[in-house]
Parts: sequence; structure tokens; C-alpha cells
Amino acid sequence: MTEILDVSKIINEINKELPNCIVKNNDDSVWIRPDDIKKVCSILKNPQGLDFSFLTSISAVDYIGYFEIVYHLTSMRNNYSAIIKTKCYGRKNLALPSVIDIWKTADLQEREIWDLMGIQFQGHPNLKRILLWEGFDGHPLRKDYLGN
Amino acid sequence: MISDGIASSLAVEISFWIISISTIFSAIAVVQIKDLFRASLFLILTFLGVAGLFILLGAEFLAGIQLMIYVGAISVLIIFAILMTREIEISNQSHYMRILVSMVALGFMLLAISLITSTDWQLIDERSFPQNQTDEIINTVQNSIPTLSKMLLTEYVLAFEMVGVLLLAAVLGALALVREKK
Amino acid sequence: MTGIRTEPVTVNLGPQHPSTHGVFRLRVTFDGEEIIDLEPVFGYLHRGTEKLAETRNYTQIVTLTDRMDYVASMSNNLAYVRTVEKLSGIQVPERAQYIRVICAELQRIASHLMATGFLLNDIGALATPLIYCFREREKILDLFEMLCGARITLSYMRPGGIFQDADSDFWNALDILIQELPHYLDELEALISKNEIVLARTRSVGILSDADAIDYGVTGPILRASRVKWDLRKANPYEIYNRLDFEIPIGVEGDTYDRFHVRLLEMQESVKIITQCIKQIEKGPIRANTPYFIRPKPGETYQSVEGPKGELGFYLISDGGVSPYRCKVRAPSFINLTPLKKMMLGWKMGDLITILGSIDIVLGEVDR
Amino acid sequence: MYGLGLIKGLGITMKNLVIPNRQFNIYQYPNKKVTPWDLAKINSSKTFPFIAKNPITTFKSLVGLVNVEERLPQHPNFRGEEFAWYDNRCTGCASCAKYCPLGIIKIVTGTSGVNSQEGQSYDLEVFDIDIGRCMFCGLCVEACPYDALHMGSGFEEAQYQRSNLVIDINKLKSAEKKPSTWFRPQLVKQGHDPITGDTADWKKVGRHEKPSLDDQSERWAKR
Amino acid sequence: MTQIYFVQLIDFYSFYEMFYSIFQNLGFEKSSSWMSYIAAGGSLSFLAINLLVLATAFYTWFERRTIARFQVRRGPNRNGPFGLGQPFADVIKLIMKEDTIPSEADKPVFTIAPIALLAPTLLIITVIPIDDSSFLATLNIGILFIVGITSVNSIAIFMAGWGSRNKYAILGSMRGAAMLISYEIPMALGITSVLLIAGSLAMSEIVAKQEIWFIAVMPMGFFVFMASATAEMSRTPFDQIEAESELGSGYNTEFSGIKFAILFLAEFMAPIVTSAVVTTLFLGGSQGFNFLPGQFWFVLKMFVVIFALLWIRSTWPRLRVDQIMGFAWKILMELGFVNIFLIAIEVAILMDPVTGILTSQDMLIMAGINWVFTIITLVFLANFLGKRNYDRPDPVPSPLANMEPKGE
Amino acid sequence: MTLERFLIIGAILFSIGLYGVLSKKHSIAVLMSLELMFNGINVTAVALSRYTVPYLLTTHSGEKVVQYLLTGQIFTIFIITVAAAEVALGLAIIIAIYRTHQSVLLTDSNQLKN
Repeated sequence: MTEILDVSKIINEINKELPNCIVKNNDDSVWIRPDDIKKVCSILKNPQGLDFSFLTSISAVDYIGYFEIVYHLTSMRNNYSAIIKTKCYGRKNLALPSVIDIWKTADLQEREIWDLMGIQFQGHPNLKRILLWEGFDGHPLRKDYLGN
Repeated sequence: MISDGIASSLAVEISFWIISISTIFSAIAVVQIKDLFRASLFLILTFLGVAGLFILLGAEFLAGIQLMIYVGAISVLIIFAILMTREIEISNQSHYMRILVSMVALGFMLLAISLITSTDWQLIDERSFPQNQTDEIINTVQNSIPTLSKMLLTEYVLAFEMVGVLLLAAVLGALALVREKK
Repeated sequence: MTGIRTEPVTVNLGPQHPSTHGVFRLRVTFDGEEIIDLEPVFGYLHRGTEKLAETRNYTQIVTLTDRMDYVASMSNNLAYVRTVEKLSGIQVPERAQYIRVICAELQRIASHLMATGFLLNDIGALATPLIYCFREREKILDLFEMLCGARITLSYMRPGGIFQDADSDFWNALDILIQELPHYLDELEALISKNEIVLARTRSVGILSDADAIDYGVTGPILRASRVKWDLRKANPYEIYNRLDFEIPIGVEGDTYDRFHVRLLEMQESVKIITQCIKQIEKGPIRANTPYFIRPKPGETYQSVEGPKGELGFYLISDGGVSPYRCKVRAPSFINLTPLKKMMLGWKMGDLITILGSIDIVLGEVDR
Repeated sequence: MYGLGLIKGLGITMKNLVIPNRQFNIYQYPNKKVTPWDLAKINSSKTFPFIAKNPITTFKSLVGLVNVEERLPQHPNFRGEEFAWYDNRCTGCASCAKYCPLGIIKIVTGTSGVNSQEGQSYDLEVFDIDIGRCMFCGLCVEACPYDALHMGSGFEEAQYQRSNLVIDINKLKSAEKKPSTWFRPQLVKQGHDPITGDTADWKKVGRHEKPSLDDQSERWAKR
Repeated sequence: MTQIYFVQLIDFYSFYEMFYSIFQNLGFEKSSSWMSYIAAGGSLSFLAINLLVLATAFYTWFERRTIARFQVRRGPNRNGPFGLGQPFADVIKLIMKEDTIPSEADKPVFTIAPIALLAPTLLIITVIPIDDSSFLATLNIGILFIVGITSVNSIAIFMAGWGSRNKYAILGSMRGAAMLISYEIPMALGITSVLLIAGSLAMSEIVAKQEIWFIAVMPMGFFVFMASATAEMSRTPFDQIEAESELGSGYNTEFSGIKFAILFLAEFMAPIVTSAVVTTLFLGGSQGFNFLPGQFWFVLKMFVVIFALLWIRSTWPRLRVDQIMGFAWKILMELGFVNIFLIAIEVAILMDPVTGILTSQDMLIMAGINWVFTIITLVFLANFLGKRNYDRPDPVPSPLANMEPKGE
Repeated sequence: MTLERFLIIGAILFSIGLYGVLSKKHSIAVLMSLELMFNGINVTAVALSRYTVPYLLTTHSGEKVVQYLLTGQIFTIFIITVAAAEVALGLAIIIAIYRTHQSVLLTDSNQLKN
């Protein structure tokens, strides 16, 4: 059974190297400052540490006031999972560091998020629209997208 | 004797004219047409025409060889090269000296034709060699393949071998030239 | 390698092409026959499933999930209803769980048969193995028709169970199928997996190493072909999988042949699972008492199942209303396309087709 | 040994060519070429007398010119087009319209009518199902509390114009009542099979019967 | 010889004589010679073309039915008895379709290409001796003519591909030209081994020399020839030119209407012609038992060859383009050389030096040696080639994943 | 005119080829023109061997020298073979030049050393 890793372990692991980057946490997920997400991810991926080698999915959620990016992580060697979240405030020119250097699987998923939610990932080599065509106006998965 | 049968009929005459005119026409097209790919297609037509001439001359074996090597191999090689170098758009230009060159070629042609027509050719006919060999000669000319193969492996065996070596060398050389070094 | 260098040619493979398995498009640059660059282009079948889900209630979304991976609707239904059940805390009756597992495994066989057949078709076997595969798949579709009246877009599962119990027709037909299928699978294996031309075309082609496979996030048979023994049915047993005994087949080096062979082996394991389920299943209710308009408490959950293509997950966020606030799909076909470039560069055009075929994408799921 | 696999493959294809029960279940919809043997079976006579009696038909069927109709086999559960709707069961509650994921059912009710099932009800003025957009998920049927709407079993509904694909109330009323047994266990129990041409009247398809007047009065009186 | 002739001898000279007498009787005293040449040629072409086109129409039906049976389907069975009307319906449909030419296409090349592909295939049939006679039976370079004429095919495929200015078509035609050229060499080697025994290029002579069928005398030569002939007509497992799963339709991607019909005709004529050539070279041509005419045996053998081709086509997948080229240059050519070498030695030893005749006993000896040699070679090659591909270790699970719960 | 007409065709082919060789810029076109010249010569050789009496035949009338009637055809066979070798090498050189100079025009490749 894939267990959800105790949040305190994740917090300890992160705080060992990067204190002050955790915004808050609840039972199963940890909120990280958006600027530190890349460093935190590389800490979590570290094979000697928690060894989250597998990025299951990246999702973006539009909470009107802010956007939440959710990273579902799985460690295949230890068979546990964790959820890392981060918040972006605002509606325009949203930017977040890309994790493509850490997990290559972020490639298409980050492009999809940019396409449908309009969050830019800095450091992504090929951040283009993916499901919609170039020149499409707006980002349709946002709650305020009205279409035409 | 040799001119009996097929060679004398009017049908052969007609086919000769058709073949020769189309051959020369397509040869001119090879050097005159703009698109290089089409020029190479006309070159193939020329080869086919020459094969036809060979058949009219009673050299069926050569016609087959012509088809196999010229049409089947050389022209495909040329087309490959055309497509590989990708400069069909530059096409089949001539340079500025072409008028002079054409004068030279025309002069050569006229000279050759005049020489050909003025020479008194010693043609084969029944009087030119002894009676006892007539059957043999007819057999040799009409069924030339055994004789040809025998000659290639007896009289001309050295040349034959050398051509083989030459072909091998050419293939190896071509490979060595075209291969990219890394 | 040395060779004759020629001008690179850019070819648009698709969206209308016989072997892109739908309306997928690859912009490939060839040097002669060799691939030197490629870029996948998506979105020709984008229907905005995730946006549509935000305006429908939880039961209605089941019909949307049918249309994602349209050759494996059962698995999609299962993944979705499991997420809803988790979100709203519904307990599913045991019989329903067994029937769900049987359906999911039947669907896995059907999907793998289709993948195998089309891979062989891509290699150029003139549809003969494809039609042998379809002959078997057709029997499974007949079973689904008995079960729920449809063959492809099934909508069989509902949050809380399944809508209709299987009748005796179904069980009899299932028995016959389970007896015959291993024989046909053996024949298929003999026809294909020992064939020297197939071996020459697929062995050591498009290798994806285990570390790369995890890094690129691929799941399902592709991950297992790369020697990674990871299957959610064992790693995170859902429904009643922990009561069943089955093996997780893995590949040798992660080439096209392994991806294809793992699928063949998995089908046999699925047959085993179904046999066990038939033995274990008992009479009982098939659907928990759920309202039509499910209103889960505000919260979020991510649940995934091992679909035929890989880890199929749903991430649902509820705000307490009748429809989800956000419904995100982790589509395995889509994420499995990430290492496309890694696998294909340097191979020939024929290999491109076989590698793409061995990934086994379904465009309904890629573009959603 | 290298090369044996190829030969084995040839053997398997040959086996599939030769053994008849390996053939795909092909139904030659809509009509099937028949041999004289099949014809004799259809006319329920023995083979040789039949051939002796009808030499011309036999010859024709031998060269493949005789067709008989063949339908695709369907399970009674098959959910197809041609909705079966029982207007004396329908109360116009519009649950179906509410549950349709695509919103393609349009219901307009008028002033009070009489429903055989529950007594008083609304009178249906419009009941349109746009099957051009329908995906036959069956949620409307599942939602119907009175078993008034059933899936049909047909599938040959091609039209030249999309507007013809809208089933209106008159078509629904006049259509042949061949409900599919999908989500209707009571029909399964009765052994109903729409494909063989069974029609079902409104009493047969329902989960509950109309209560007698006494029952009704008792029910209301108890309240 | 007490054979019944259903068909009179149809060679060029019998036609010529017939027309000559007709024209003589009609009163064209002087010009009857050339007129009858033209008439004979014309009627022969008419006959050859129509015969082959009809045969191809029947063949397409046969192929579709047979492959359908292999694929556990039915195949065309609606149109006429047993679906025999299907080819005609197809032709009518193709003729009535719009004949589109891409705007970027090289129009003359695009238009001529189908004809250039059809003509060589049609020409080949003229030298095939169907029962002791052929249209041009006296052509003494028969087999060389066939080899030469087939090489025109690659040009035609090139024209079709280049003319349509389509990348798939160009890729297909490039593959095609490379493949056809490569496979001409083993094909010529296979033919050469036949010529060594037959001692003549004329097709009728080759048939006459087959007291024992050459397939029995030299199985390896047959294998080499058959493999390369399959490649020459680009059928599975060598169908790289079309490769519909890779190139769409290869060189004929852009063709439609009557042009496509002609390409299709040429493509489906190739198996007929090839099986005729194989029958002539290796299966003893029209030889058979005397109670039926030679034509029957010839057609029967053709059917056997065609069926074998279809069987292979419906079973085996396609090789990759570099594997195909490698097969031609690395295996088939070597086998062809070995075969020629062997046959040449045997012929030199066994042949009567004065008369140059190989008796059937000699051929039996050769057959014995060759079969043993062929089997040894194939087994050796198989083990030599097979080792690498067959030995595969057992799968080892990667250490990067562990499905057991942590702590256990 | 039986012999002469073949010879004239040969001469015409040869001079067309000559014109092409001397006037063309494109190196493949030059090669193609060269093939035309070869073909002209081939026609001439075969025609001569077909129609004229070899010298040997007239002098050695008693011996078995009939086969020398076919000397022209033998020549042609060798010419064709050599032409094949020449084309293979020539095209290889052209492709090699194209690779270094990015041009196939003879006017562009005017340096011996790049």
C-alpha cells in the first residue's frame, strides 16, 4: 500500500537545507514559497534522502484569488507519496521556476498548465501552447475564462 | 544474305526512322531542357533509343546490356545524384561560351558526316569472303551470344579481367569518396 | 556511424496518417532515413474534458471519462468513480468491487490486444495479427454488451458501485472466454514473438533505461518493460486486488520488443486474475446507497488505478457543490509521450512507427 | 533455430485458413449469401429433395446470387436509439432532462393531465430528444422514477439532415414500443427480448402497478 | 506428342503469316509484307495487354479473397457470383473518380509515370513461353530482356515519386530505387545459375532443358531468385516502397483516378508476371502430364507460386529499409555467388565436353549435392545469425523500485 | 545508306554530347552529356562491326576468324562497363565536391585546394 509520508519528515528534510521556505502545512501537504520550489524539489528527489524519484503529476488549480500548483510525488523505492503545493498570487504574468531539470516528465505537463492555466514556467526550454493552437486567446481552464 | 528477312522490310525501315528521330530529339532535349530531372529522363529515352538501334543492328545482347546498365543503373545513379545535390532549381544552365561551343560541335558534326558519306565502306556481302564460310558467318551474326561469350573469355580475357578490377576499384573509390569521415 | 549525409527533410507525420493511432502529429526531420529531430504536436482532439467536468455533476462525469481512453473505458470509469468514492467517503459493496475488477481486467486484455495488433500492423504484417487480435477483442466487447448494453463507451460504473448486475448470460460467456483465451494468446505469441522479422524490427530498438523511464514519468507496460517492477495493483492495491495472486511481468532492457512482450504476458496474468475473481465472487448488493446529486465535503483527493496504458489518476477538488471545483486527469498516454524524442532520435523512419506503436497512445486521452 | 519462427508463423496462418471455427464471427449485414444447404434449412426441407425440386435456385445460390436477410446479433441489454417512451407513465417531472449530461432533452409541460400511473399529472406538450447529439449513456433512463423512458434497440437512424434527428413527442408516441432491457431488471425477469420483435405495453414495463382506487384512498387517508 | 491444343500457337510469325495471306488475298501485293508486320504487332500487343489486364483483374479478386481467408475474413463477395464482379466495379469507380494533379506537381512527369511503370511489366509477358510458344518465342535474349526491362521500373517509380512533389512519395521512391537496384544483382545471380545449366538465354530453351525442374537441381538458386523477385515487385516482407504504415502510400500517394488505376494495375500485374517467370525458370514451364494441355500446367504452377506469395504476404511483417538492403548485399549476394560457384564446378565436371549436354543423371547428381550443400549452408547461417538475437537474459528487476511496503 | 545512316546518328549523338560537355555549368549535366558521347561511339562501333568486313577476315580468309565480325560489339561491352565505373566515380566526386563547396556548378569549384 502506498503510504502518504508523514508531513513532519518532509518538513525536517527541507528545513535541514532550506529553512524558511515552508509557508504552511496540513495533514498531508506542504506549501512552499514559489521561488524555492526548484530547490525544494531537488532536495526531495535526493536518492540519499527521501528519494522522490517519480513525479506523478503536476496540477494547477484556480482559486480565483490565487493559483495553486500541486506536485504529487511518489517514491518508487520506498513506496510512499507526498503532496507539495505552492501558491501564485495575481492573474497576470504569473511565473514559477520549472522543475524540468529535476524531473523530465514535467516537460509536457508544464506546457499543458501554461496552455490551460496561463502560468509561465521559467527555465522551460520549449514553453509553447500544447493542446490549443498558437495564437489562441486566453487560458480556458481559468475560472474567469468566458470563451466567445 | 544477312540482309534477308527482318532487316529489309519496310516495317523495320519505319521503326528505324522513328527510333533514330526520337533518339536525336531526346539527345537534344538532354542538353537543352531547363529542368535537370527532366533532362535525365530524356537521357533515359536516349538510352532506350540506342538500345533500339542495337536491336536493329542485330546486337540483341548489347541491347539487353544497354537496358540493364544504362537504363537500370547509370541513369538511376544520375537521378540519385541530382536529388542528393538538390540544385535542380539552378537547373541546366549553359555558360556564356555556348554559342562558340555549339559552332564547334556543329562543325565537328558536319565534318564527321561529310567524312562518313564520302568514305567508300567495304561492306559485308557474299563476295567479300569465301563461299565455304557463308553459313558460319550468318550463324555468327544472327546468333552472336555464344561467340561473344567465347571471345570475352579467350581473346579478350585480359581486358575482361581488367574491367572487372576497374569496376571494383571504381566502386571502392566511390564509396571512399562519398563516405563522411568523423 | 559514417554514412552519406544529405539534406535534412522535414516531414509532417500526421495528423492524418495510417499509423499515428488517431490525429497525432509528429513533425520529424529526417537525414535520409534517420531521425535527427522531432516535435510532437497535440491537440487535434482536444475537447476540454477538464473544463466540461466543472459544469457537470459527479454522476454525469462518468460519461465524459468514457471518451478519454476510448479503447479502455472501464478503466477510466474505475479510476474516476474510485476518486469520487474516496472524496465523498462512499463504501462500495464487495460484489461490485469484484465485477469492477473483472471488467477492468477484461478491458486491459482488450486494450492490450489492440495495442499488440496495431504494433504488428505498424511493423507491416498486413493486418493478419491485427485481425486475430480483434477476433478476441470482439468477444470481450460482446461481453460488455451483455453487461451494460454498449461496446465501447460503456459508462458502466457509478459512484458507489455499478448500475446493473451481471446476468447468467454474461457469466457463461465469460467462462467460455476464459477457457479459450489462453490458447489464442499462446497462438498469438507463437505467431509473433518468435518471428525473426519481428525480432529484427523490435529488439534493441528505442531503448528506454530504467532510470530514464522513472525520470520521464512513464507508467504502465512501458515502465515495466524498462525493468521497473512497479504496478499500482500491487504497490497500492485498490478494490480487491490484495486478495488476488498474480505476477508483474517485466522486460529485459526496455526496447520495443519488451514493451510488446510485457503486454502479451500481462494479458495472461489478467486471465489469471479473472479466473480467481470468478471463484471468489459472492452474491450481494451491487451499489451503495448514493444520491444522484453527490455533494462531497470540501476537500481534495488524488486517486489512481493501473490502467492498460499506465497510471490513470484523477485529482478532484470539491467545494461542497454538486460538481467538482476542479477535475484534473493524469492521463498516462499523454505523459508517456514525454520520452518520445529520447527514444526515437537516431533511429530510422520504420523504427519511429514501431516505437510510437509500442507506446500505445490513445488520442482521446492525450488531448482530452 | 533462426528462421524456424517464420515457418511456424506460416503454419499458424495456414491453420487459421483451414480450420473453419477459427473464422471471425462475421455477420454479413444486412443480407447474407447462402448455400443450397442453408436454403434447404431455411425452407425446412431436406437438402437433397430441395435441390432436386429447385435446381435453378440451387444453381443461383451456388454462384452466390441468393441472399437472405441477416441481422446483427444483439443482446437485449443493447442500448440503442429509438427511445421507448410510455406517455401514460410519464408525469412530466423532467428528471431525464435534468440528468442528461448534454442537455438535449427538452420538456414543456402544460396544465394538468391524467396519468394512468399516478393519477393527476402534468400534460406534456413538448418532449424533444436530439439524438444527433445524444451519446446513449442512458442516464436519462436511469433517472426516470416512473419507468416511462426506456432505451431502444435500433441503430439504423441515418438521416440526411441533422434536424431530422430530433425525436419529437409525436414520434415518441407513435414509435413501436420495443424497450431495451438495459437498467430494467423487471424486463429481464420477464424474458423480454426487443430484438426478436417483442413489444411491451406500459403495464409490462413498470416497476409498480397502478394502485386500485381503494388503495389510493387508503393511502391518502392514512396521511 | 498427343497434346490437345486449346489455343493455337500464338507467336509473332504465325500471326505474321496469317496476316500476310490475308493481305495477299485482299490484293495488297506489294505492301502486304510491312502491313502484315504492323497488323501482327498491333494484334499481338492488343492480345497481350488485354490478356494481362483481365488476368490482373482476376488476380486482384483472388488475392483479396485469399488474404481475407488468411485473415479470417470473407473478402469481396457481394458483387456478382463469389464477388467476381468486384475488380470491374473497382475499375469503374477509379475511372469515374476525379483525376487530381497536385498544383506543385511536375505535370508531364507525373502523367507519364504510370505508363512508364505499366509498359515494362506488359513487355515481359511477350517472352514467356506458355506451352512451347510465346508471343516472341524466338527472341534469343529472352531472360536478359526480362532483366533489362525490369530495371526500367525503378525509373518509373522515381518519376512517380518525384513528379508528385510529395515528401512521402519522394521518400518512397528513393527507397524504391535503392532497393530495386540492389535486388537486381542477386536476381541476376540467381538467373545466371539457371543459365549455366541451360546454356541459353532463350526462355523456350530453358524450359526444354528442364528434364528435372531446376528448383530441385538448385534450391539455393531458387531461394535467391525468389527472394529478390519478391523484393523487385516490392511485396511483403520487402514492401518498403509503399509501406503504408510508414509512408502513407509511398510513391503513389498523390495519384488518383485513372492514373492510380494504372499504377495499381502495374503493381498487381507484377506478381503474375513474376510467377510466370519463376514457373519458366525453375518449375519446368508448361511441362506436365500429357492428359491436359501445357497451358493448364503452366497456369497451375503460376497459381501455386502466387498462393505461396500471398501466404507469405499475409503472414510476415516488413523488414526495415536498412535490413532489406543488408539482406541483399550481405546474404543474398553471397548466397548467389556461392551457388554460381558450385553450379559452375558441377557443370564443368559433369557436362559432356564435346556435345555440351547434361543428362538427367548428371542433374540428379547435382541435385543431390546441392540439396545437401543448401541445407548445410542454411543451418550454418541460421545458427551463425541466430545466436545473437535469440539469447536473451532473464529479466532482472531494477533496484529503483520496490513495491513492498516500507519496513517489511 | 544502311551503314552510313547509323554512323551519322552516332556522329550526331557524339556532337550533341560534345556541345553539352563543353557548354554546361552543372557538373551532372556534363556527366550526362558524356554519356551521350559514349552512346554515339557505341552506335558507331556496333554499326561498323555489323556492316563492314574486318581486316583480319579479308587477309586470313582460310582460317577460323569469323568471330572477329563481332569485335565492335566486344568494344561496346567494354565501353559500357567502363562508363558504369566512370559514372560511379564521377558522381562520387560530384557529391564530394558538393559537400565541400555547397555547389555543383563547375564554375564555382575553381580551387584545387579548399
